[in-house]
Amino acid sequence: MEYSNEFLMKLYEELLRCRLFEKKLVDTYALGKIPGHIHSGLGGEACYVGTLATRQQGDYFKNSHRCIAVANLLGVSLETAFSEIMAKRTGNAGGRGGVNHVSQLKYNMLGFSATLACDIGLAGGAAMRLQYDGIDNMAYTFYGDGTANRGPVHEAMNLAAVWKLPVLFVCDNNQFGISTHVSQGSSVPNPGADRAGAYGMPSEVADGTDVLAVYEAAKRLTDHIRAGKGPAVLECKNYRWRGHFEGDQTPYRDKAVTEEWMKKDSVAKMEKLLLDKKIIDQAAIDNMYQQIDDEMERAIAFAEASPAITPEEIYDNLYV
Amino acid sequence: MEYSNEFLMKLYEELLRCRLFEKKLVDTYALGKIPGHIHSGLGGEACYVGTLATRQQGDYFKNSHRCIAVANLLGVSLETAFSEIMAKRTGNAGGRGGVNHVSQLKYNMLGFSATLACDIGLAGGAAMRLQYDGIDNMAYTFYGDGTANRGPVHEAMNLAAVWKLPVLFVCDNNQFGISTHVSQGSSVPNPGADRAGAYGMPSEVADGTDVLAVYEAAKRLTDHIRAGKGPAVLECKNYRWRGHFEGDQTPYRDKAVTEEWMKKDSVAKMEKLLLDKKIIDQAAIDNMYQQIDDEMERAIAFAEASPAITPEEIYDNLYV
Amino acid sequence: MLVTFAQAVGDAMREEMRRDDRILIFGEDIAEFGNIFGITRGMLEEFGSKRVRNTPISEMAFIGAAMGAAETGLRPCVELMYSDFSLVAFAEIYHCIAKWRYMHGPEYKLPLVIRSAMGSSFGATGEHSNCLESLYMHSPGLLVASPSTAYDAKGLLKEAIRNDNPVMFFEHKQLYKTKGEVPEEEYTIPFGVADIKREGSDVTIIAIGLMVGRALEAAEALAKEGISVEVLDPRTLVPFDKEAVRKSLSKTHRAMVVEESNKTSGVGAELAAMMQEEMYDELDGPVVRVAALDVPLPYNIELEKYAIPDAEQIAAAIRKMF
Amino acid sequence: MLVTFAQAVGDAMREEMRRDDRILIFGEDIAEFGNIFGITRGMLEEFGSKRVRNTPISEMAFIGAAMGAAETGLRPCVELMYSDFSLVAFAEIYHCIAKWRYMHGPEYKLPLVIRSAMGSSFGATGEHSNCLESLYMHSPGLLVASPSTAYDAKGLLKEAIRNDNPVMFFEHKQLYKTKGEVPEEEYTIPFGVADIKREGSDVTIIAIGLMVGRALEAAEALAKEGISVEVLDPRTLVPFDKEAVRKSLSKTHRAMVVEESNKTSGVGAELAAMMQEEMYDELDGPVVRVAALDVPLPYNIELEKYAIPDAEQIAAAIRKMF
Ligand SMILES: Cc1ncc(C[n+]2csc(CCOP(=O)(O)OP(=O)(O)O)c2C)c(N)n1
Ligand SMILES: Cc1ncc(C[n+]2csc(CCOP(=O)(O)OP(=O)(O)O)c2C)c(N)n1
Ligand SMILES: [Mg+2]
Ligand SMILES: [Mg+2]
Repeated sequence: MEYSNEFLMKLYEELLRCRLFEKKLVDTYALGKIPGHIHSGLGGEACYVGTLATRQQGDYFKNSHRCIAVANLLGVSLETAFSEIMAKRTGNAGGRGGVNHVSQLKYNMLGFSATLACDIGLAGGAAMRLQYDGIDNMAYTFYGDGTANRGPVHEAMNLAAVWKLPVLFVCDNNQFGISTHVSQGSSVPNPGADRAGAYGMPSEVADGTDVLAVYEAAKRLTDHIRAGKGPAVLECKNYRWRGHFEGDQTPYRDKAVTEEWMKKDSVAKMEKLLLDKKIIDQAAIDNMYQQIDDEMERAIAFAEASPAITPEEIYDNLYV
Repeated sequence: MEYSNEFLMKLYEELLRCRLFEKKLVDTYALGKIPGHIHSGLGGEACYVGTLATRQQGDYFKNSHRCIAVANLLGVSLETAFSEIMAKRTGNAGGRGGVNHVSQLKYNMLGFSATLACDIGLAGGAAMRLQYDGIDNMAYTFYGDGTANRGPVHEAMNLAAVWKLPVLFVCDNNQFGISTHVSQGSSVPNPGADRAGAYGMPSEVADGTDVLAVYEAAKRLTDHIRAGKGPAVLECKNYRWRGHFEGDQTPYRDKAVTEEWMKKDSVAKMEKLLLDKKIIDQAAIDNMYQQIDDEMERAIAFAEASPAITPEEIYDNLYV
Repeated sequence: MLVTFAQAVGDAMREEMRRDDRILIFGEDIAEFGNIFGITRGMLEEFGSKRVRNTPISEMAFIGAAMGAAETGLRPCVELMYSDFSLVAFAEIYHCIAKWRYMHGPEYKLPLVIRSAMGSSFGATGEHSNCLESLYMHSPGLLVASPSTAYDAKGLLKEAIRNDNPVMFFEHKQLYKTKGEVPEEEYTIPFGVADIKREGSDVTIIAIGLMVGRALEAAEALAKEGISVEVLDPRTLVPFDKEAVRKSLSKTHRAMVVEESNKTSGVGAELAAMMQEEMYDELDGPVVRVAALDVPLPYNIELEKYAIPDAEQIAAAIRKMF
Repeated sequence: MLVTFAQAVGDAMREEMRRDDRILIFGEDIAEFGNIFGITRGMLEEFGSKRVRNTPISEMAFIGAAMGAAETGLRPCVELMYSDFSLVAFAEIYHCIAKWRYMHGPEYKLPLVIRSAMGSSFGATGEHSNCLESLYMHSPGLLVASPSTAYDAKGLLKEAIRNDNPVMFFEHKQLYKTKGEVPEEEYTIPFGVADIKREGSDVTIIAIGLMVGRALEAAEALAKEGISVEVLDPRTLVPFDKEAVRKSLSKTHRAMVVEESNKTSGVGAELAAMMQEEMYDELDGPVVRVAALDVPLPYNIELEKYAIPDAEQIAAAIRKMF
């Protein structure tokens, strides 16, 4: 495919934002500023960014727990995001939901369930609404290779297919569900794409460390979906760089393999491309790193300075 | 395939037993002697009989709600079966479970859940036990075309495939889940077989009104399974002759289509074959009808004469 | 207008769907077949296949779809054929639907109703007879309704459909054919307002669903013996009308809860615990629970009957209170 | 021998697996990883991949497989990582496992254990912090254990594994690192036998799981004020040791239930209802419930703390009883 410089730069910037966001999450967690657990998305950014490069105004999104940065791409301010992550009143749920639930409906985000796959049907529901109103948009739903083995995924695929709903199922295959390698969890090598046929859907497997490869596959599938031909499955193969959660020392896998995979760095690939094509120079890249980092530092400072909700507010938002 | 006369006669007899059992069920229900609802298996007998003709001593079975007669084929006496169906103490569960739960573990029947598909994993569990003990048997699990769309079916298929469990999934595709035609429920024409590939399993679609066709397909798949190559899916296409339950007037379907399908009568086909081959004559056939009917009448009389459990026994069997 | 409970439920949906085209219904066998009880009959014809849809047997998927549709601007009123099947989408309901707005923020309203047919019905057995209200009462974020009359069913279902919170709406199978007076004109019944089905001064029975009728029967019998029973139907369990109970107890000073579910951890557990805790001074004795025996409901109809409270049992339990 | 709760749980499984080779364990991440809390670490190496298996994220499938394996002669002790996830296999547990023997006949024993880590743990939020005992108490056919010490956990888990009934076995995450004395020699603890964790004469606290420690803390504080608190740990909720409670109440005449779950329809609902119903004459006042607020557990740790009873709250509630 031919790309405009502008498009490549946009892709790169989104990728970089995700990368730096996911890094910042790890660092901030290490400082003890985040409750609960985080699941670093480092290594998987291209799956999300490449897919979402096909998005259009009015589309709906169901994110995974693996790349919280997506919320920011879709419109949630860093202030709101970090406030929720740091459990502050200024977060979208006032710190009641937390890191997995950084989400705003005004940006067409459908939310996330930490009971994996129980949210997979939401995209179909949003797609029903689009179909109902005769709107030409679509819905994206992200899930992991491990989650692919849960029943609701299959039910949702069949329902979307039988109702010809405009849904893209995106399987972020980072090869592990916690410690369980994809080959231990799934009987087929591609737990996303290999199951599309069971519902008569088209599918693609993309190199999930290459944002352009992901974009191209996503483009073909979203063209199909936007043409009213029903749902599809995109699977992006990548590798989870870090432990499942921070603190997981990954005793169940081979460090050498991890290191090999970490060389397939989607951000580095894009930087090389942009430098080779002379679309950008190193100084500009450095500058972008700095700017995004500054933005995030400001957002974190904002979150830190923000108050938490009070006990009196504990029941707020439960019932309308 | 070449068949011995003995084999053909055995198949015919089992088919006839199922047919007459399912008829008797309808008639007895019409007399008001059975509580709850029954789901007549008329029209679908060949799916069960043809498949189970591949069974071997030591195999395990998970039946569906559609062909209760299977219990009798597997060993449950007509007395026990009708006693359970008529809610008597002499039933396998003392009339606590009822028509859907005619089952005896001594005949390697795993039981049935009226929460469709919640029992589908049992066959995998029984297969685990076989694998654990290094026994060369297998497990059969029957489910309907409508049930095929529930998540547990997919989870169980993946688990069986990933653990290479000796399980045959048998989809009794009678084209309806209550009023919902298979095309309204599933996005693929064969909701059983078309999904096997998603788990790397082989599959077959058989004419479910032809007991030999079913047997042959089942034989190929069970050979594969018994060779230790993992699970498989068999789909039998037939047509539910009666309403979903007795009383269902089937307003949602075309009577002419039903009549066409009812001509594809598995019992009549076998009778023609046996008569053509002169393996049996009409008098012998008539005699068999009479004998089986007598047997069932005796069993029903036994059940009717049997006492029900008393209120004092209501807690029995709940805890060991 | 004398209509059946089933008709009242259907009418509630029809009237609301005529009023608001954001409302749609889906579930198993509700389209051509009009649901296994005939409740949605004619709705496919009236509202078309965009608004009235059969689903595959995929409760998790269509409950999830209902959530997604509700979030994005539709108002789904979905049907889980039998309440027992709500358990196959239990995590979706208990974790997701209930907690969604709390976990994601106030924008995330879920105006959706999950209707289902509940309770015993002559040999339906352990997986098709369950009364599950108490399970859903334990997950904050849900509203729970369990009406006992055609009038209440219609008014509460209309309210449920208009409500911006997710509602679990239980309809007792044995009530579907019971008839009741329903006004021609439009009405709704607010959630959290109990109804005194019979006034009395000696003892208060809080009865739910099918048990309301049996409590009334018992009350009738006891009246002849000089015991005056008040029958209070909470109609909704979440929210629960504590004030109505308090008022009734301030008159009777004795309470009983009658429900059809297994006694242990049933609705009566919560109500009895709450009353003795919050209304202790009004009570002259323990709150008595009359509930189903702690067994899966047996298939044998005599045993099924034995397992579930009837008027006689209720009356006997009341007599023992004096 | 001083061991952690986690170690005690692991040891129970190890000892039983050495004793009986029909026992096998499976669940998510229990093999190479040794479960996310390290509880099954080393078991793959000791017992091999035939007996220690990672499952896909397919709770319905592996709970179903556990049933099938249990029916046919194995004794699976499976792990549902967090008790919250038991809800994704809820129908399998509530309808099938609980009712199987009842519905199919006495041959159908299900000697299986479902272990899971439960309860709050510092920002785990609404879908990873649930205490769900009361839901399972409502389905006759299950046994339910919720131990509070290493000693109890080990003895009860060994008993659960040997028991021919299906058992829901809950292990509180915050207890895993707590240490307790455990004898070198073999022992089991029968189900349905409560343990008096502290003797007292003025009031009985029935506390469950993590709340036992907090009740003991409260008791300590109150002792200084002259209030003598008895802390009764039922250890198993099904069966429940009513006699121990009755005995305690015959001394103290006042009762409180402390639990970590949402108050409405929690364990305390059943226990309070039961006590006031069956032991009314022993009680000098209402049974008080101290439980979590009726909200999904918030992520914010201060609010999470606020939602769950602590020793101070328990003590304050006790003071109010006098
Ligand atoms: C229903 C359910 N089961 C188990 C878990 C525990 N769990 C959290 S993340 C995870 C692994 C998910 O793997 P995958 O889908 O591949 O996503 P990844 O974490 O690799 O992005 C598991 C098992 C859960 N949250 N929900
Ligand atoms: C989980 C669940 N959902 C819905 C039902 C209600 N129900 C009973 S039978 C049936 C149709 C089943 O269709 P299929 O699997 O094709 O089997 P068939 O009845 O045609 O043999 C339905 C929907 C149920 N029993 N369990
Ligand atoms: Mg993964
Ligand atoms: Mg069918």
